[in-house]
Amino acid sequence: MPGFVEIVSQLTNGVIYGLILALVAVGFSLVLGVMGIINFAHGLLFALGAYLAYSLQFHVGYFGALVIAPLIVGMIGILMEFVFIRRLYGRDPLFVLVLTFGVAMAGEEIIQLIWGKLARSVDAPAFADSFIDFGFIIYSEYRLFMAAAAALIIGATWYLLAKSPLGSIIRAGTHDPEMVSILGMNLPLIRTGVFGFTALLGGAAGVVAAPLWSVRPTMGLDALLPAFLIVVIGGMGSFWGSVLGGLLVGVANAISVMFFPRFADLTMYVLAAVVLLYWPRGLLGKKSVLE
Amino acid sequence: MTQVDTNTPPAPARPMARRQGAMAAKFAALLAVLLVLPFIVPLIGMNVGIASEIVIYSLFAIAFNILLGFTGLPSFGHAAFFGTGAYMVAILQYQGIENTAVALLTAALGGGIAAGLVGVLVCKKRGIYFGLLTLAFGQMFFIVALRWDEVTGGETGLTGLTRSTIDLGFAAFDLNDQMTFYYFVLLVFFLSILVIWRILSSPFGAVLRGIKENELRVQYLGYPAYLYKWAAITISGAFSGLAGGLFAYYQYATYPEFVFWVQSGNVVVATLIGGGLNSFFGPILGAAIFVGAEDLISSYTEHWMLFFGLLFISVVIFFPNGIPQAVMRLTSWIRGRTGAQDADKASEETGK
Amino acid sequence: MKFTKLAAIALISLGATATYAQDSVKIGALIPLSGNYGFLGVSERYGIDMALEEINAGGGVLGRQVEVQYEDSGTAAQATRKATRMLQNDGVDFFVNGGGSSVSTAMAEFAARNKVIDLALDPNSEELVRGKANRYFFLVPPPSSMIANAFVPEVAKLGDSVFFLTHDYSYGIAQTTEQRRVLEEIGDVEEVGEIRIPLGTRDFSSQIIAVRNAKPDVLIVNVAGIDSTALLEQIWEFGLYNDMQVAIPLLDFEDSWAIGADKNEMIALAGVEWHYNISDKAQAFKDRYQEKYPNADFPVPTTNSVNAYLGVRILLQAAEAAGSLESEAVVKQLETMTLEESLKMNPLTVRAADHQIVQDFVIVKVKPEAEREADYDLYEVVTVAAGADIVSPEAEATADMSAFD
Amino acid sequence: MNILEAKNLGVYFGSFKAVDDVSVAFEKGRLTSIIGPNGAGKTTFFNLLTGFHPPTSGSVLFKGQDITQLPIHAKVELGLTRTFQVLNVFDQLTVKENLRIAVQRLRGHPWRLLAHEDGFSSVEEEVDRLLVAVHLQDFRHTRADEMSHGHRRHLEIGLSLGVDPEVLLLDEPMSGLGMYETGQMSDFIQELAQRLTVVLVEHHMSVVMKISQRILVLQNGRLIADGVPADIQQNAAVREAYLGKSYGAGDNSKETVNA
Repeated sequence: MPGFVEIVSQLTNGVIYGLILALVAVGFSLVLGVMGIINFAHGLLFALGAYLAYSLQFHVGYFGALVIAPLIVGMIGILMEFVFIRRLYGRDPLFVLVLTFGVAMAGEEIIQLIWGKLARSVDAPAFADSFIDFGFIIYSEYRLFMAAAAALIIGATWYLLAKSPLGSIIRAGTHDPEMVSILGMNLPLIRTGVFGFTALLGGAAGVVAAPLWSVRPTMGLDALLPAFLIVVIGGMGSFWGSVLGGLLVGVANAISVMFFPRFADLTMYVLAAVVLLYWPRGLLGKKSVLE
Repeated sequence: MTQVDTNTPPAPARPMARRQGAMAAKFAALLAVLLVLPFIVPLIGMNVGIASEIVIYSLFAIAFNILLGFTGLPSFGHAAFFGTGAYMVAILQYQGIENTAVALLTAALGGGIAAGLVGVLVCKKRGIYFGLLTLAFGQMFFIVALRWDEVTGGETGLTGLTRSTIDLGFAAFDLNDQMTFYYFVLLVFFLSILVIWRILSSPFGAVLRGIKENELRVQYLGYPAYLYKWAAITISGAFSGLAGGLFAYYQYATYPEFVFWVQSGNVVVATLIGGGLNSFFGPILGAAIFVGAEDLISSYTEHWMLFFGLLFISVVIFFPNGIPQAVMRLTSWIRGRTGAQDADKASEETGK
Repeated sequence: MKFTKLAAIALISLGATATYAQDSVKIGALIPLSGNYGFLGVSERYGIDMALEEINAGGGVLGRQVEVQYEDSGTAAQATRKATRMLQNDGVDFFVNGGGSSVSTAMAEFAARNKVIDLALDPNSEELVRGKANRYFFLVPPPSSMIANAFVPEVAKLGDSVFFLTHDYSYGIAQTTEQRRVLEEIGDVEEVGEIRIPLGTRDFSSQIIAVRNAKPDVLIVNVAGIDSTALLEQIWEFGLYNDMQVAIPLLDFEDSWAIGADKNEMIALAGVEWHYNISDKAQAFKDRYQEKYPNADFPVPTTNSVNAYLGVRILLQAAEAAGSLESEAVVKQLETMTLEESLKMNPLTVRAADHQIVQDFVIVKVKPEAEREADYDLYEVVTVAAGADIVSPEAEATADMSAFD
Repeated sequence: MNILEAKNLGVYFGSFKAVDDVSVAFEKGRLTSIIGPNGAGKTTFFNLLTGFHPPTSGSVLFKGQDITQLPIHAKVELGLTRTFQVLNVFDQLTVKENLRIAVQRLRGHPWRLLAHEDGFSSVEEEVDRLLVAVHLQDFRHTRADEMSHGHRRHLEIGLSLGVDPEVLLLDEPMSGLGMYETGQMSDFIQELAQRLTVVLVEHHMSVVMKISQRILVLQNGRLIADGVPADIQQNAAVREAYLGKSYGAGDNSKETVNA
């Protein structure tokens, strides 16, 4: 049996791991909730963030990358919406899915053409590239930094959603896309903006995750499935649902590593199944137009 | 396979016999094409075996389309049922049961049961939510396939399957022969889609179409909609399982990747690019393009994923109703041009 | 009319390809070019191209030039589908395949079913020379038993207790099982724990915390493929190597290069299948590689390049000696082959009993930064275990290697 | 005899009481209308009666049986069905196909998976009969979304009739109809009321006053009046509720509280 210290450190680590998962899922969830789009390319945007961080780190350092890379990914998102997705509004949402599926496939190949097939390594920023010895536990500095960064980005996103005029429109859109147009807003512009913003979030998640998980062409696909499940667990279209879902998956993973390490990969699914049996719409999901 | 044009005036009364006759003609045409398919594929540099794969994948896509195209339920977890069927065949064979008919029936049964179990949990949902749930549950099957080594062979799957010889007394058919195998697959495929077509044009099928259109209305007509959805999922799963069983024979093996969610995504994409949302036969075209293009493109370039991705993007953007629409546009464009030339000639003549 | 004309043209052109295929010897190479293992395919391609260049410069095989058809192995199902086409439509004579145990197992079955020779260049799976071995299939790399026999005696010198991180699939489990066997033979090293890691794990922080709490002297990492890069990054991130010695029984240079030179300091001991410092011929091979591929992702040949090179060399040498491209003749010849140009200390041999290609195994440790001659010069050789000494006893070979119908 | 009865029915959205403790019984064979100003809770009350929303409190009885917790289809099987304020038909299907789905549950065999849908003569006959009943015999093969609004309203009622209901709840059947169509619909509803128990939510006051046998008035979720049209027209509370509004103006605006 694991001792008290291990249990505490594992749970803490689970929460920190959960934060980065949540960061990946939030953008995915937002674009699903607001626009009804299952964005298969969200993983690609995540990977692009990480690769841009890899390339930019040599020129502007980690922090420069943390600022610039998400902006570039956001612009790529805007371009994606403007060139492709825009043409598909009003049609069956499945077409957007096929489209983003195609974008994800082509994008993975483009990443290989630009950066090669080999995994790349992004160094943690100098002040957080080591580990701290707390006496009872030694922990990675970068993870602490990452937890703070993830929490900050999530918090800022929430602030934007809750307090800004744009946020109120987005929230209205989450419940009723028609409301937005009734309010007389420029719907195409808002959609472009929302998609770009979620792309930016995906890119930011990629930068933050890059020093952890090694940067490789398929990392997008790897990140996508947890995002799916977290959204299912948290409830579709619910911002805090995704955050909660991410944290739960992180903690559940930590617990399963302590007690049944072989089945750590199953925890996500078991969690999703249990949640769905008792909360059919996910933990914080509300009845929505998406059903 | 035609796309309904909303601008046409109300359709004239169509006697039922004529409509069924038209359908019979389509089935006959399909059969004719598929009978010669193995002679066509080598002409474009592909292996005869690919014809079998196309037909098996078509069965999978049509089975899947019972849900997507005819009940309006986007399942993202169909690989689970396909894979269950494949594993049924393999597991039976590892247990010493080699009879092809028994194995395939078990595959269908397994796919149906798997789908029935998932169906219980998802049959009250619809839309994207239905999709995400089936994805989550389907992926659990993948984990089982990957991890239950003793039964599923783990990540290397169950390999070294054999195809039997079907002895009908007057003639024996060795399924190891690629051509024989193809026609065997075609037989199973054709019988299956006939059955599926019958089911979809039954009163039950009418309720499914009603659910696709307006589930609430169906409930207010006194139908327990979830029960019909559950039945549709189960039937779809059974035929997917059958397709999976055939695929296990085709591959002489099963691998966990059959159950992987990407496989579920593939069938959605194949169905949609084939125009499956509005068409019974569309998924066949989608499957043919999906399987054929991958093999063909990847034999020319190692960057096949790039072109494959671009293919999806352009189909969705330019031909929202799938490849059939593209073909129709092309033919009408050609007709329009030749027609215009005729008109020009005519005006020239009158000008003289 | 039109159709018959078209068919006639098609038939003629098919015939033309067939004659063309007669002109050269064709190797079908199914190697990963996309997806998770795409980078391995790059290495393998370098090795195959180098082997062909040499052989063709020396007049080819049976007086014919040798060409190679590369295709992305993809998944197991895709690999066998493509192999069928390559065999039946494209006139491929022999196959080599990259990719992990899944693709290799499928290709082994394919080889047996179609009676065509296939050499697996990449997997280290024990099963491929045991239950799944067959007459037409050859395994180039050493499997887990050979690795364990070479590596564990060196691990035993590092400390008194070990902890296993085991990838939870056939390869990882076989690695740990074999290493445990050798540990027991040695006797005085205690195993203090094992964590099985599911395939596809990207975050190992929980496992690392658990390992740290177990306080072993040595951590043995039996995690392969894409997961291993992430694991190495995180062992570094958590500074786990300060508390214990990190030993990696099988390390791909691709992985250690990917994480960056400085992070390699965490590796106390690693098993590699090849290193350019083990012989003059190995050095010469490295120089040739660097000359040929100045812009390669990997500045020195990797194990995967070398295995691909050796596999193609021994295969074609056997065909030349057999005087035929017929599978039966070449299999018989291969079973007695010795390749002197092994790029290692000892010649490469093929064991008829299970079609294991017997080759030396190299144990390395990290070179102090001051002694490095180049940025890629990360390791110094600890020892080279002779293939004949570490290969499992021939008596244990259980597979039926006779042809079957 | 009371065929449908609401007992202390209420539904709260947070602190807002959309329907507040309404008890009312509907007699068999009578055409009852529910009126009230916007936001009075008429449609919400309808939704509670037909099981579209679960009530927060109270119960619904059908022929004396508590049906509050029954799923929608079970209520329909008992003989209770409804139409919707927003048109609710199968848009992509033809009129005949629409009606056939409605009819075949009772007269066909919806679980005979391998029988062709065209093969049930009893279904075909009933569809023919319904086509006449809803005055759509000329549109048999027309797709629903190609018809006029009025015709689609007829079709929706036809769908409801196909399940042989004893009680039919019509939610604003006049909304979106022109003057001529309104007249037709009004006649049609009177036709129906001779055979069925009809409950009507309607804004079109002149029609309501003309065809109803009984009128209920809701305001702020509470029942404020109940009586024959003549009484209601004189009722002071109703007049106050409708203050500033002239009767029979054909107000088509939507309620703000709805499904």
